[in-house]
Parts: sequence; C-alpha cells; structure tokens
Amino acid sequence: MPRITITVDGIRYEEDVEPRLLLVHLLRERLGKTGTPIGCDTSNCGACTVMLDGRSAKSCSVLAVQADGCDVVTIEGLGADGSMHPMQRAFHEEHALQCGYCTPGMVMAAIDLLRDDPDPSEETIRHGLEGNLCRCTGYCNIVRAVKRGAQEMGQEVRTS
Amino acid sequence: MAMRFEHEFTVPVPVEQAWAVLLDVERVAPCLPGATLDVFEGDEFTGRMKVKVGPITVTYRGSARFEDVDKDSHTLTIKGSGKEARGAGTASATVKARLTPAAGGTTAVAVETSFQVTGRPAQFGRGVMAEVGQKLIDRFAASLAGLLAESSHETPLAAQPPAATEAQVPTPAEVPVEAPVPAAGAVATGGPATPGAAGERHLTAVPEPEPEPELRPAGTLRTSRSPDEEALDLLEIAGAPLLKRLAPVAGALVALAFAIWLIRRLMR
Amino acid sequence: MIPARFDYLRAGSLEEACQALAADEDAKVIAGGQSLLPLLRLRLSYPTTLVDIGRLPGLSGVEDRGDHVHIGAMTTHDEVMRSPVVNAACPLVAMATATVADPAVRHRGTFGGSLAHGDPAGDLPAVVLALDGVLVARSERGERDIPAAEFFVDYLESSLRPGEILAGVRIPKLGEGWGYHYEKFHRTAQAWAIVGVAAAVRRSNGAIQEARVGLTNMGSTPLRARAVEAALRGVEVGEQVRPACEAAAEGTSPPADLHAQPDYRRHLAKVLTYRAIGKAAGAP
Amino acid sequence: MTELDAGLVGEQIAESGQIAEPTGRGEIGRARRRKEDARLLTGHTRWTDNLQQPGMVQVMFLRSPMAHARITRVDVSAAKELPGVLAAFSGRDFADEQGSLPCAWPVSEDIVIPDHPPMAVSEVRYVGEAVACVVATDRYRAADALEAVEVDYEPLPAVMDMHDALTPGSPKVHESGNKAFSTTITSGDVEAAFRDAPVVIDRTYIQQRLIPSAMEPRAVLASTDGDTFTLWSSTQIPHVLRVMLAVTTGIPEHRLRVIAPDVGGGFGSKLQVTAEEVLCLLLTRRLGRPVKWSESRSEGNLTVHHGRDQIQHIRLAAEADGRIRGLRVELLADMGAYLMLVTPGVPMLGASMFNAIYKMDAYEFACTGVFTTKMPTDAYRGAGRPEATFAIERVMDELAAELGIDPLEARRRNWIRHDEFPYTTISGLTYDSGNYEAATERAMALFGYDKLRAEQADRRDRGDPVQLGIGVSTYTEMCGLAPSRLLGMANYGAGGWEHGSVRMLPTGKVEVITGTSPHGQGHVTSWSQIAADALGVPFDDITVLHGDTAVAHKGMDTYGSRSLVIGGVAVLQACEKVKDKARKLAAHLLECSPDDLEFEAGAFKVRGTGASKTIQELAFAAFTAHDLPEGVEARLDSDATFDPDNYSFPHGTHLCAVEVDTETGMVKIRSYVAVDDVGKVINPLIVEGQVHGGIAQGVAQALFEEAVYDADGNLLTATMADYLLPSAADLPTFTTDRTETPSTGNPLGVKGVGEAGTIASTPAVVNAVVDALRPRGVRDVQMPCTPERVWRAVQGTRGGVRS
Repeated sequence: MPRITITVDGIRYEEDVEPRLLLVHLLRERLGKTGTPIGCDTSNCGACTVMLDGRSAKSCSVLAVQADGCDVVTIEGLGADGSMHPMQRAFHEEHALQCGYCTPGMVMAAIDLLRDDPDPSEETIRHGLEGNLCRCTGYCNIVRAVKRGAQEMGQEVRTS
Repeated sequence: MAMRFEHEFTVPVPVEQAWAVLLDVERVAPCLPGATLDVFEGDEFTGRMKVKVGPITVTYRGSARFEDVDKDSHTLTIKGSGKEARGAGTASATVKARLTPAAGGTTAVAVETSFQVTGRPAQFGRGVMAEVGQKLIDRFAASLAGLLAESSHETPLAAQPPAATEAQVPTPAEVPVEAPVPAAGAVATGGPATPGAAGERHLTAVPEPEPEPELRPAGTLRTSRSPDEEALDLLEIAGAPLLKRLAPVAGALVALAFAIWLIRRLMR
Repeated sequence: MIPARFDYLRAGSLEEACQALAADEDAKVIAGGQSLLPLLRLRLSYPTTLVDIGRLPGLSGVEDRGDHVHIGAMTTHDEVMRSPVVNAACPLVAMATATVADPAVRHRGTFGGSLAHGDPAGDLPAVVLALDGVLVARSERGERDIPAAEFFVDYLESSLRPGEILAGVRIPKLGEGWGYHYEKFHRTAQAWAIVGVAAAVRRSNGAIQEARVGLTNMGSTPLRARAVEAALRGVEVGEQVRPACEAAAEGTSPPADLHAQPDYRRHLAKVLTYRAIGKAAGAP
Repeated sequence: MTELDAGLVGEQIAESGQIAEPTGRGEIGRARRRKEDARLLTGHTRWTDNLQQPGMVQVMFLRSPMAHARITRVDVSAAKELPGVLAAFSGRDFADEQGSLPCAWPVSEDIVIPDHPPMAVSEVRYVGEAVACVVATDRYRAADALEAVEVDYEPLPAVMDMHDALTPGSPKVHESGNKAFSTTITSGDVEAAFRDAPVVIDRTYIQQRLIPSAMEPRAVLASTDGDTFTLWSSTQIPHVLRVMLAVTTGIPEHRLRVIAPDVGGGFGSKLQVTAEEVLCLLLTRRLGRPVKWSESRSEGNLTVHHGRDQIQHIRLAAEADGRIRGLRVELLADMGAYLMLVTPGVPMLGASMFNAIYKMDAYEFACTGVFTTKMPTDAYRGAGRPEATFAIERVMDELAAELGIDPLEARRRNWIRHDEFPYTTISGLTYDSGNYEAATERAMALFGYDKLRAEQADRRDRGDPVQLGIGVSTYTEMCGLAPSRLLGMANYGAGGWEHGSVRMLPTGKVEVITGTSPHGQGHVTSWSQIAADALGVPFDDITVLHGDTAVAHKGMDTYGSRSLVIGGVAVLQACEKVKDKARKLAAHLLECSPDDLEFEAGAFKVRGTGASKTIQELAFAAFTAHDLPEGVEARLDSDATFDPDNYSFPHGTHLCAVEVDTETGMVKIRSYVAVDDVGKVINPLIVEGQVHGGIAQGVAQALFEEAVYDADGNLLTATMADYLLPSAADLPTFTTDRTETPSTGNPLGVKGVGEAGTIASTPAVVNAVVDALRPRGVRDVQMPCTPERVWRAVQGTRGGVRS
C-alpha cells in the first residue's frame, strides 16, 4: 500500500492508502474532515471542492495517491483564529446558503475565482461557479455574496 | 437499451460452402470482437466477451445457442445472453442470418442483429453502448464477411485466431472480400479521417417485441373499502403483526392524505 | 461510487511508464484523471494498473518554438488558457480550453489527457485537428509524430499504440492575418458540447483567403469540415459566407443521443460554423 | 436581578451575567441573518454520512438492471467469502420480516395498492430496485463484494408508456393490471358550459418526469443496543417515519428513535419511507452492529422517488369576451411501479387547483393513476400544484391568443377581484385573502411590461432571428397542509396539526421545540424571531430543537409549505401559554391580580405603578420554586398543537422575458420578475431565498430537466452528466418583490412560501417561449424546452405543436 504524506488544514499526515482511495474519502473517513461532503460521482456537483496546492479541485475526482506531498485546505481550515474567512462571512450576510450542503464547495470555488479577478462582474462570478451546483438558492444570493466577499477581501488586503 | 442493425454483403463462394462455415461456431464466434469461446456442446456454447472502448471495459459471461436453423432456406438464428462479469448488467443478442444464392456462384448474406443492454453501461445519455454496439456489430459483420469469403481460399482453420481479440479483428479495409457492402443505412467502420465515406448512422432504439407475459401470482393486492378498513389495511400492508394496538396511530397517519376530504366532497 | 482495485505506479521516468504500459494492455495512464476518475468510480473502467505520469519532469509547460508552439501533454487546461504564448500564437486553443468543464476540473485536467481520451464531444480534439497539430508519442522505441488527422481513430480511441504515451503537441503557428473562434453549443455550462465549431480564418482585402474548420461531436471522432474550408476560399466576408457554411455537415455522421438527434446536429453545424467563421473573420 | 430570591445556585446564575434584559417586539419582519449558518459555513456539519459509531459497518445494495423481470436465483455466497464482508442477503432472507413499504394515501374507492417489499423477493419492477445487499467493514469492501453477488433474471416486458399501459392486452406491471386508481370530481354543469361555447381551447400537455436532486444524497445509519433502536436518516419526516418504521418492522414505537440530523435539502424527495431505512433497521437488528448506508448520486437518480410525470388533457370553454364558462381536466398520472407514501395523492393535490384564481361556472377533474415499470413518483416541490398551475396558466395564454388579447387581460377578465374575498371557488376551496390586481400591477412595473412588448413587436417586424417572448403566470397555491377538522369530516382522523413547545430555562434562556423538521428552510432563525417577539426575550437567547423524536416528541414534519403556517403558529401559541403561566406567577410575586398586569417588552408590569417582573425573572422564580402560588407548577414550560381551519393561499404574478434564437432553438432568460404575496413575513431574507430557489427549480423544469427512460426501462439520466441541473451560469438574476395580504386563517397572518416559486415559474417560462414563436405558428413546446425541441417547433416538426 503506498504511503503518502499530505498536509490538510495545516496538519501533516502520513497515511498508507489503497491506490484507489479517493482524496475525499481520505479526508472524510481517515482524517475525520467531514466538512467536505460528496454530492455526485461524476465531478459535476462540486460539493467536494477543496484547495489543492492553492487551486480548487474536486476531491472526489482526485486519488489520494495523486495528492501525495500536496497541501489541502478544506472548508474547515479556511478561517483563522476561530473567525470566519471573509467569504464565509459574506455567505452568511447575504443568505447565500440554505441547506448548506453545496456551501463548502461553493465557498472554495468563490475564493478560487477571486484569485483571477479580485473584482469580478456578475457574469464572471456566474461562470466561475459553473462547476458547483446548488439546489436551494437559485444562486442569486451566492452571486451577491461573492461580490461582497470580494470587496471585503480586497479591503483586508488594503488594510493589512 | 435496444439496438438493431442490418448488414448485407456478398461473398464469392457458393451458398452451401458459406452455409457450412456459418454453422461452424468455433469459427464464427471469434468474428465477434473480444469474444472467447469456452465450451461448445450441442447447440449451445458458452463464452466471454470483453467489450473495450478506450478506457471503458465491460466483460460479459454468457451463453448462446442456435435456433431455427433451416438448411433449406439457409437461415439461422443465434440467440445469446450474458451477464457482466463484474457488474449487475446484462446483455442479450439475436443474430439472424440469411444466405441467398447470387449470380456467378456467389452468395448474398443478410445479417440482422439486435441486442439489448442493461445495467450501468445502458444508463448514459451519451449513448456509450450505442457507439459500442454499432462498432461491435459492424466489425462482426465485416469479420464474418471475411470468414465466409476466406473459405473460398481454402485457408486452413488454424489461420483463424481461435479467440480473436479486439486488436486482431480485421477492419473492413483488411478483410479480403470484394465488397462487404453495408446495407442501405448501415455504416462501415471506415477510417474516421474520411468521414465522407460514412453513410447515415444506422441506429434504431427499438423496443424488441416481447412474448406475452405469463400470469403468475405476484404480490398481495387489495382494493380499498371504507376509510376505517383502509387504515387497518395500511397496517396489514406494512406487514407487522402487532398492529391492532397501533391502529389508531396509523389511522392518524393515513390522514397525511390531507386533501382527501376535499376530493371526497367533490366526488359526491 | 467506489473504483475497483488497481495497482498504482508513479513512474519515475517516461521510459518506466512506457515499459509498464507495454507490458500490460490493461494498464492505463493517468494524467490529471478528470475523465478517468468518473469512469473508475462508475466501474466502467477496470485498469489493472494506473501509471501516473503526473509528476514526470518535462511533460508540462508551453514553449514557443519558432514556427510552432509546443504544449506539454501534462500542461493543465488552466495553464494552457492562461499561457501568454498560447494566447498570442494559437488563441483558438486558449478559447476552446476555457470552455472545458469548469475551473476546478481545468486545474487538474491536462491538455494531453483530453486529447488522448479521444472523446469526439471534447472541445480540444477538434481544435487540434483544425490547426493541424502534431501529437508527439513517446515509447521505449523513441518518439513518433502523429498528425492530428491520423490521431483520432474512433470513439474514445486514438492511434497511440500499446506502450506509447502522448508526450506533447506541436501546434503550428498560422502567422499573421488569422482570426479565431470556438463556438460551443451546449445546454448547460457543464454539459458536453452538442456541437462545437473551431474556426480559424485568414482574411485579407475583405475576403477569406483560407479557413480551417474543426467540428466537435459530429461523428465518432473530431472532424474537419473540408467542404466548408474549400467553399470559403476567396469568399468575401458578408453575404457569401452563409451559403459556404451550408456544407458544414457534409461527410459527418453525428451521433443520436439523449441531447440531440443527428439532423439537428447537422443543422447546428451549419449555423454554428457560420457564426464561428463570422467571429473569426471579425465580422460585425 | 437583586430582587431574585435565590439560593446558591441561583446566585451563581444571577451573577453569571447570563440573564439578559428583555427586549421589545420587532423581530418579526426583520431580515435576521441565520443562526444555522455558522456551522454549515465552517464544515461543522452533521450530515448522516458524517456520523460514525463504534463497530459501524457499511451496507450497499445490489440493484436490478432490469425494468421488469422475475428473479430466478440470487446467490450471495461468493460475496460472503470476500475479505471484510460480514454478511450478504437477498430479498428472500428478509421476506418474513420486511413487510411492505406503506402508501398512506388511498385516494379512491378503486385504488389498488400492490405489495411493495423493501427488497425484491421474486420480481423486480423498475431499474434500481434492490435485490441483494452486502454488509462490509467499509464501503470499498462492500462495493467489491457486490460484484460477487450472482442474480439470474427472467426478463418480463417493460411497461413504459401510460397510454400503452392502459390498452387492453398490455403487459402488466402487477397482476391486477396497470390502473392504480381513477377518480372524477364534478362541480357545476360542465356539459352546459361547453355546449355552444363560443371559444373552446383543447390542449394536451406533458409534465415530464423529474428527479428532485437534493444536493445531499440520502444516507441512513441504524444502530441498536439490543433493546432500543436509533435510526439517523436524511429525511424530511422523522416523526412520520418513526411510526411507519415501527409499523413496518415490528419494532415497538417506544423503542425506536428517529433522528434527522443535518439534512441537505429535500424538496419532497425525503418525504418518504424508503426501502433503505427499513432494511438498515432490519440489518442492525440482525447483525447487532451499527449499519450505515450512503447513497451515491447515480444510485439516487435511479431510486429516489421521481416527481411530476403526467399527461394533462385540458379543455376550457369561454365566452367570446374571454370569460371562462367551464374547465375540464383529464389526467394520466404515472405512478411508477409501486405506490409509495403519497404517490397517488400527488395528482390529487392539484385536483382543486386547476381552476386557480379564476371564476367559472363548471369544473370537471378526472384522474387515472397508471402503473409503469419505472421508479415510483411521489412528492416533488409543489406536488400536484405545479402541474395544475402549469396547465391552467398555459391555457390562459392560449385563450388570450385565441381572442387576440393580452394574456394579462385574459386573466383580468376572469380572476377573483380583491374585494371578492373570501371566495369559494368552483372546486370548493375557500380562498381567504388575496390581491391579484396589486401583485400584477407591481410586477408589470418592475418588469417594464409595455417597453418589452414594444421591443417584441419591433423584433417581430424586423424578422430578428432572436425573438423576444413574454410569459405570464398569475398563480395561487394551496398550502399549510392541512386542517384536521376537514379530514375528520371525511372520516380520516387527525393529521394536519403541528406541535410546538417552549422550555424556559433557569437563566432565562429559551428552548423552542418544534415538530417541523427543517432541511434548509431556516426554521431555527424564524422560530427564534417568533418566540423572541412573543416572549420579549433576545433573539440570541433562543435555541430551536428539532428533528429528533426523543427531543421533539410530537410532530408532523416539513413539506407542503406547512412549517411556518402550522408549526410556526404552534410555537407562537406555546409562547402564549408560557406567558399565561408567567402572568400568574408574576401576579403572585407582585401581589396583584393577573388582570392588573400588562405584558410589554418581555416584562409584566403592574398598571399604574413601576413594579414589574421580567420573563427571565419569572423563569428563574419558577426554577427556584421558593415562592409559587397555590396550584402553580415549578415551570413555565408549555406546549401547543395548532390545527388550522383552512389552507392558506399564497399568490403572485411572475413575468418572464426570454430571447429565443430561432436558428438554434436556444432559449435565454432575459429578465424575470416575481411579485409574490405570501402574507405576513417573518424574515424577508429567508422568504426571498425560498422564492429564488423555487423559481430556479421551476425554470429548470421548463428548460433543462427530464428523467428519460429508454423503451426497455433503462434510465438514461442516471448521472448529473445527463440529468442537467442548471448552474449559476445558466440562470439569470431574479427580481423579486412582495405584496402583503395577511392570511386570515392564523394569528401570524402567514401563508407559506416554500413552493410558490416553483409553482409559478414553470408556466411563466414556457409561456414566454411560446409567445416568442407564436407568430410562426407555434402554440406549444414540450418541456423541457431544449434547443432541439424549440428548433423543431420552429421547423414545424416533432417536438413542438403548430396550429
């Protein structure tokens, strides 16, 4: 069984894994990181999106062995010092979640899209989120939240 | 998912000679790409078939048998069915072949193939199995054409691979026949770089005619009576023994039927 | 859904990877895995061994090599669409890549992986075909150049031989005066193209001097709309373009599936080709 | 606080700073951010699949690949030999104990409710039906072992088409035949209405089959200590489920606890008693270990009940001026292979809604439920009402087209005017309140109706290949299900109530317990707002408990937009009872008569003096119980069960503009305006969110979604790659607004909002598509209006209907 080293939310793990073990199952069932849920088996829904070496990836479509040596950030590792990430706060403020199942992936995708465009238009946001499905919100408030999160993240950068 | 294909071609051998080859399962079976014959007894033969398309692999295990072999009209039917070796799905196929003497001591061959696939490979909108089936049957027909034609060359049987793998199956271009002509509407597996050669996609998702179902006692059926009885029957259906005590509660649950009052009222 | 068991080899060198593939016909290369993982999870694919080439040096990156651009097979879609070299020298590749799946998939999925997968509904095969790309295969025996026209053999099948790995793609630079457009038609942003048209047009003096048209999902492989290309030669940008595009579906055998019937796809091919040519030619 | 007469514990509490000052009113109507969010946003979630138990094992089900077949052999022996496998079973192994999945809604006298074993024993009737299962140490081992189970089938004919199914000689799904039930409702003289009618519109619409697609796939975890059983399930209905599971499995109800932990959406799909829930309980009983089942999406597309699937034949007779004389509706409703919890009731929920907001003299409704070899249908967001609303709103547009008048004018000539409420409709429902004029006027203004009509005319004149279409939907719906009194009249016992209770904690904090079971709707926040206003305690001092039958012991759960209208009111009433108790205690402590007290801003004040007791002080006094009046218990805790007299009837006007590319058939929504009247609003943010999500699902039915079976019964849309759900990139921003006509049926004046958007939006979108193409002779496009269907409609071939 291959042994991999992986850093998840700042903690380094060494795990022996079956080659076929999916990254999302490593997170959920080995490491107890159940904040990242699974919504489909064809990489369509995006619920399992995490940051893999700094870019969004669907953890259901990555083998754990492929993530050997990588740095993973999940929704559980986003905030710092017990406070939420500005994007998480923006989702709260704009009521951008209902059942919350898509939320971890959606927040990750939102943060990722700001990397390319820190002040995105509505269209940019909608296309940046095309790989993440939500069944509750109709996306309107998610789009608002991403705009708000972008502003707040921009301000944080400016003030820090 | 059901598919039906028709192929017609002419082979340069007399009909009796072609007929003899057609009955030779050990030679015909390998014409099906990926097929392996394991056992052949009487009219029935068992084997495996590995269907491979790019990264997609489905292996079936199953059996087939000759039916309706009529040497006078030179027609036969082969019926086969199999199950996925590793999944829950099934596949079944019916191949009807008809040989007709044609001009100059040649034989016209008509092959009608229909098959049905169930299980995961059939549960896709993009028609994976349609692609697979099309290719499979085209290659089968092409190889069969080659085999029947080959008999005129008196090629020893050994020349035929006993279990042709997909890679070894000759493509039509390699088949040494003059004209394995696809029937109108059928398509030959021509090189894709020459799409102009391809005709109309011949794919029909037709439901197979099914035999009349045999009637047999199925589950418990009931018709409803008064609402009170219905409440109790609900519990009976649920099938637990200690229901009499629970009847009032379940009666309340029947009231999930929240609009019934209205319907009843209107029905009067 | 859970993949079936397989062995895993993280190749230390391309040679090692080629050997492993040559030794076992049921071994399978994994690059980014974005096409393969769903198939594994649905248990539609049962490789004995996955040969991971994801960390091999030298397979990734975009290089300007004078008369062509070389795109390493393991370059991710995300890297391709952002590459200044690609955007400058073969923007059609960048345009089409930006429509592949979604951002997260583009971070993992690779240029070479998409081409080797050989899905006629994929966006990149038609583009590489239209641009007369050359696919570079590596094996224990060395390197082999495969013109795109010979690479895509059938539905999900390429002309890569057992033991061969796609190492990179050379996209010839078309030079000055060319315009490009990839017109993708799909029902939702995530869905496969019902039909896609990759167009490159060289225009001078208001007329089309040369056109390249690649079609996505119009057959069991990506196709060139040669008849359109011929008909467009010398045509002035304007009214005459549309009749020339009427030949777009000539020689195609589009699939019938849940999302469209062949006659509709043929119709779309014409309309979308017209639009793609118009946009590539800079028509208003 | 100094007045508190407290002991040591009490002093500590008093000094802890935990006891808040009371607050005034003002929570209701406030856009409070949700209390639920923080956990969900940081991954501290309790989805069923997140839960672990010591010794837990994983079950997976082998599912039938055949739509219809006799099971001739199931052999699980090889699976049992594999590493990590604890057990493997076939349906036969459960035959004696698995019972039959319940149908709680026998809608007619002639209904046939076939036996529905959770695991098929002798025959399968849809692709996906469970035929065997494997229990292993983890899901990887279980998935491997499933491949070793051998099943032989003898194929039987699939029955896929409803018309064919009802044809004599058709293959049968069940021995009794393919008709599940039939029913007819008549009101007024329908014959007379149609006789010599100047205008008759006769249309047939297809309500395609949908897959609800809640983002969280189902999951079940069952465990036992040998005596009691606990079942965690991703369900909307823990309370109903508990009773039904007790009945089905024979586990006594008092030894069975059902918990709905975090539930990731339902939309009706988790309003069910599922085979997997029953089987997990049986497995834990048999194996003595916790057993978990986690559904995969492709498994769920096959086996989570589907929605809609009706063929609607609708005829409308009208006067030459457009006034409706009568309406005739004939439905064929696809039940699928079995009748599940409310399967046959779904079309009947629309039975009295086809007449919608319109006045007419006669109405006839006939419905036939048909068995086919497909996954059973059941409740999906709106359940029966979207179907009805679609048909009538489509036909109103057709009427307008026939008469050459604006579609809104056709509606104006027929709708119930605001001064006519309460109004008893032709189908016998009494609409309590509404103002269709106001909602429509507001929607038209927001939409820029006249300007868009002008643009439409211009594009038509220019022969623009991209045509503009404008779609109208003036809907109402029936929610707040349901009044038990009326059910009682029909001899069906109780059923529509909801329970709420309030626990006043010693520190003045409040626990609200509700029998509703939220899964995204924000009940914790909204119920807190209701209780905060009623009790005068701070919003943050309230917690809401739900979804666990051991905590919330009574409830009828969450579906049919009932939670606020019934459950929210129950919470309010429980709060009132708390105050009644507190008043007595306050009077005692303040040495006055209860009648001298007025309750304001969370405190009882003696009229004319400054003396007062806050609700928190009283809670503490009840806790210490040092000085209680005669006959008063040492608690203020109270509970209430609310049962309304009538349904509630939200309504609204939705307007949709689409651009239709006539060359490709692509439809793009240009703008969408929704003005809804859902009565009083507790939290406008949550209401808006419900409307947004509802519209998105309705738009998705109109444009994207369809569960497609092939002729053999294989589901071609088993994955999300083929069952197309819209992403953010596929939908526009919706403009929403509200008018507010309070419901007269409950003290909060609320009407319910969960399904309104879905019910309203589908016809608005399709009306817009047809409106764009009407000059080209198109009068219908079948849903979903895919580019291909639209293109064919333009071409005048199949997929669309031309006049």
